[in-house]
Amino acid sequence: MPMNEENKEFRPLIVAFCCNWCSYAGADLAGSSRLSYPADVKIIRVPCSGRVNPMFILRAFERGADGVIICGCHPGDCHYSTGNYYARRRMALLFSMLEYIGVENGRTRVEWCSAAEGAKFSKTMNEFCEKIKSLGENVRLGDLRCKN
Amino acid sequence: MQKIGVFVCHCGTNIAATVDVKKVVELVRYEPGVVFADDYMYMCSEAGQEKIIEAIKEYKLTGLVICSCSPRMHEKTFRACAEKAGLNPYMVEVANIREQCSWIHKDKEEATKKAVILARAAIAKVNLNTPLKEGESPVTKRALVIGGGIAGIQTALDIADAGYEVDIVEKEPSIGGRMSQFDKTFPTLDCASCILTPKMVEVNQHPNITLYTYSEVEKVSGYVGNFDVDIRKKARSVDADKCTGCGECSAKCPLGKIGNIPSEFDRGLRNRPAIYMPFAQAVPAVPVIDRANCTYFKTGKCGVCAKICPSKAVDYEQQDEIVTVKYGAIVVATGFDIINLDKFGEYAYNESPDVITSIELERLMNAAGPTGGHLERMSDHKQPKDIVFIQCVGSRCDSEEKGKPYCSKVCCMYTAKHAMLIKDHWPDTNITVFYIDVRTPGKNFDEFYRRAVEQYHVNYIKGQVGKVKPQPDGTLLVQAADLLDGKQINMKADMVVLAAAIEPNPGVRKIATMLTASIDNNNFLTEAHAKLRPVESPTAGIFLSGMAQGPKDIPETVSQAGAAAVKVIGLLAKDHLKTNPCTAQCDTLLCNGCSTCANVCPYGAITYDDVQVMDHGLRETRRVAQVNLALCQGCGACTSACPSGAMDLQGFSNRQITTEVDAICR
Amino acid sequence: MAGSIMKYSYYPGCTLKNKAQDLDKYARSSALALGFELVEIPEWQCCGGVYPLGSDEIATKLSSVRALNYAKEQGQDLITLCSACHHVLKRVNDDMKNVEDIRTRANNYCGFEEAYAGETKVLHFLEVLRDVIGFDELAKKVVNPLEGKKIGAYYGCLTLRPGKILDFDDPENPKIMEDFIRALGAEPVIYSMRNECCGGYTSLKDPEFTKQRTEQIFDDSTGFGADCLITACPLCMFNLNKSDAKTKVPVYYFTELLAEALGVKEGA
Amino acid sequence: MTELEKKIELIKEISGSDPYKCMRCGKCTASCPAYSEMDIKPHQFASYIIRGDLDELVESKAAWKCLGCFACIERCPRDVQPGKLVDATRQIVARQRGGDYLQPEEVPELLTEDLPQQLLVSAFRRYRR
Repeated sequence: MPMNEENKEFRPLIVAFCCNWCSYAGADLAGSSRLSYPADVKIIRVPCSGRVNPMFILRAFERGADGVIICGCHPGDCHYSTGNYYARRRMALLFSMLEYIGVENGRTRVEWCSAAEGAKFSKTMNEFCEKIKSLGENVRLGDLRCKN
Repeated sequence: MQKIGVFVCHCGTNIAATVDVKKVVELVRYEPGVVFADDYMYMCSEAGQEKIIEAIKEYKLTGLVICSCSPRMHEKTFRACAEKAGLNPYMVEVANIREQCSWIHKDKEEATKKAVILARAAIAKVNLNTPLKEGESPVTKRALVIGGGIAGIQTALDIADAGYEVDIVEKEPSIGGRMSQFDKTFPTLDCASCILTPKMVEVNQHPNITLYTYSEVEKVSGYVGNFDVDIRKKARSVDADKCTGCGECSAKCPLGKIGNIPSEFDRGLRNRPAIYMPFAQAVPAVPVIDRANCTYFKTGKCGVCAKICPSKAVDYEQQDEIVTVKYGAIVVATGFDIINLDKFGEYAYNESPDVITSIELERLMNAAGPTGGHLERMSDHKQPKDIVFIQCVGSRCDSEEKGKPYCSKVCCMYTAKHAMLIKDHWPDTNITVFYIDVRTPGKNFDEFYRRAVEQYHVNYIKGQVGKVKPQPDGTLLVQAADLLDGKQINMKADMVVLAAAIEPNPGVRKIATMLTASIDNNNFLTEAHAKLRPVESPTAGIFLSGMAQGPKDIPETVSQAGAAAVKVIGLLAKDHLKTNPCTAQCDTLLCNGCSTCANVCPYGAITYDDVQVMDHGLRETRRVAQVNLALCQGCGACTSACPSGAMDLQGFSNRQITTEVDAICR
Repeated sequence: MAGSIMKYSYYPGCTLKNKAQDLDKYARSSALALGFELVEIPEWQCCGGVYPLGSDEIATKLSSVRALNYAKEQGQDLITLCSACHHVLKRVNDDMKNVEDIRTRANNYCGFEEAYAGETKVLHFLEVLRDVIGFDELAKKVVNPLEGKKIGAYYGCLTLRPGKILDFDDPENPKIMEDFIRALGAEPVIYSMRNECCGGYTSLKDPEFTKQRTEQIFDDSTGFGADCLITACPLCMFNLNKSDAKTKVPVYYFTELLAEALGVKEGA
Repeated sequence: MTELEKKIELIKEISGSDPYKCMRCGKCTASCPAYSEMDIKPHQFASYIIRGDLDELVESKAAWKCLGCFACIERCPRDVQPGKLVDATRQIVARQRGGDYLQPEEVPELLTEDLPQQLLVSAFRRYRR
């Protein structure tokens, strides 16, 4: 039994935030084109990548996620004009801070994926899973809120 | 506590072949809030929906989770179904276990496990859902069109013909815009004023159209369906009600002969009096006094026009007037101009009167123009024998301070038009066109250009001109290269015509700012979606027509004008607008009025208000954000930007998304 | 302000100390007549005549950097007369201001007490006349107006281009020299070859080609009625003088006519 | 990076300009006062560099015939500034083989009484390094 435990493949827990207009539709297209990616990826639908509050990502790492990916519309294609630009800048900042507190840069990613890019969505998720697998299990973040 | 019903769809075998639906039902039954769980072959079918309705009634369900295909497919269906049973449609969530689970996984155990997790996340979310109601706002059934060129005219006519009232605001004394300056139009070569002036008259006589010429939009407030617009009617110094448009005043104005006031309409190729109509077919046929140049306004002496006017219409005391009008929709049709050529000294535009722009050529070819349609050099009034056209002057420039990065789109076609028209009138003329690329996509367009080459023997040479050198003998030496033949060319010309780049009307930036309509780096208005919503601004209730949105020719402009009109009609046809209930909300107790949210909002939906709040028993006045629900599109940009957590998004609240994260990471 | 005359650091350049002494001496005497003084900076070195061809070169820019830094230490603007010096100094100064890599490396070489970062303002003598003295003021000081003279300004390349960096005048349609000519009481002749190259340095190995160029310049300017040309460049002067164009007219340094109009030519 | 890409990068670095921006409008070639002397025309420099035909450029007469008058640099609508590509080509020649268009030995013969110093220094910098 212990031997068996040892050999058990590491299955990461990955949270993907997908905007409703481009990348969620891209994920649907990956599905209808039967382009598989690991079941480790669980998608949360948000209206726009700009809706992704850094708190959500911290929360995921706090609750044991091994990787978090944010997908939005391509630059210039945002359904709401500018949301993805804000997301890109905000995440760049957050990721550098996360690295500082011990979450490697590879565990976080921002990717643009249009509604027509099912193949890209699937490829991105496969790559991201591989990356997280190579990084291994994440050290769970402690509760970051102030306590007194 | 919610009472949630969970329904797991087989989707035939689409889901059931990879996901053990029975097991999903078993596992989610004990999730918090769930009081009922079942599976069915096709949830979206009539029978499936019936099952849902029955369950809602029987178990008094307050929330639904449907585990099925993508919400982009059937969320609407299931929401409508819930509404039928008396449940608020926004209490329904869909767990996507087909596109994002059964279709991409092969291992049944793994897929089932994932389906359960996705269902759990949806259940957790529904536990926090609140009934949402689509808002309603009334619609003022009147439209404003800014700009009275062909784009504005066509949009206004289409809206007016559908039975709605439209106002046109035009800053010049007459409507007609750029098209009224043109001679002929490509590719059919029909006369521009012959097709435009009837439309101008129609606008003037249409019972549903009100014209505000010599007027400008001064202030805009409100939102889709409910705009308040201040329009400044500049003082014409002529009483439009009394004026008969006889033209006596202009004919007798002493400055007409000696004033040296360049006519804007004729691009400075002739002078006009101080009291003038821009052109003979002006609509309305009421002159204006150019107060900056008028002797009476400068010195208090003269007054000839007032004395001569048979209907006593000249009114020196007239003041600017501001009118405030309510509109449901606004169309921006502010059009274009050509760029200033000061930065292109190499083409000697400022040095030689015989180097002209294409619009000036239109005036010189026009029978109503300064030369009565006879093409002549402005320097010596001789007819030019050798004419050189230079394309892309300022278009496709990388260096921003000199030109524009885009292709102006219409120059290749109008140059072919000019060349053929000149050859038609004066077959002995030699015409050379220097081009970088000839771009003629469009119906009958390339044929048109080929006709210039094949039938009219217009000499097309690939290579941008380097310099135009005015010569001592009064000719122009054009220094160019023929890139295809590998030759440098020094060609004598009597006249050089520059296809200057097109740019949006310089006034558009101010208007866009007033409307909170977004604008790109080149000052063209931005579409809500480049492909799918090309005539709407991202700002609700603002529509785009003509060159204000990007370079286009007349047929394209007219099509777009019609499309914008249809969108306006679609809006005005409604008595009320349903507003997306998934909007941002501000918790005034948390808001510190920092303006961060307003700065990121693409729709100008956030304003600030001073409100009285009770905080820990203290009453104080605070500046807090307010979301205009009619404008908010629910993107949530403000929620993630808000530093104090005061902004939240209904339907995708911080707590809802966090709980989904928790459910997935459990 | 008697006694406290405006002083400028002055970079004469190699040729003005030698073959183009006229350009230099008439400028100095005219400056004094107009109330400012050109103070030659000590130990200046040749600018190289040509702005270094490779954007990665440092050593060839250092002579200019030293001159620029000297003027900075004096708290004075740096004046040049020669087109080539004007061109090189302004471009190197622009590099020092805007190109971090060049600035760092040049400062490392020079080891000034305080790093030089393009603080000095480089002015062509004509710019001083236009922007500091003013052509209307200059016109008032003219004692021998050059009435009846029709003068063609020959700009050449190096005073004007690249227009964005030199910021001297509109590179395609300049008017500073024409305004100068008007201030002296003469009539400027505008012709399109005035900003076209005379052949420049190629006259060393391809004198025939340079002759083609200068012939076009003379043909064009005299076609418009010029009876003489003025220039600010010793190399243009050389090439124009070598011309055997039928339409050849005398060519002067602009400072010579300035000194003549101001009445300080004799004894300069 | 391939050898070709490295060469193109070197030219981009020396010239500070990007040949890929060229749209082949030919305004440089139209403007060039030395057109008749150039065997490779200014607008072709960008394509030669992109194709990697650097040897032909280095062997060409054109690199030595450019007057350095900046007309093409001033007028280029794409900011490619062909003159800088020409200068970069000269630099490559000069750096590879020391610049062989002007030898110091031939100078005394070329000197005349009125030849300005500016001409000598300019020619040396343009022809050599």
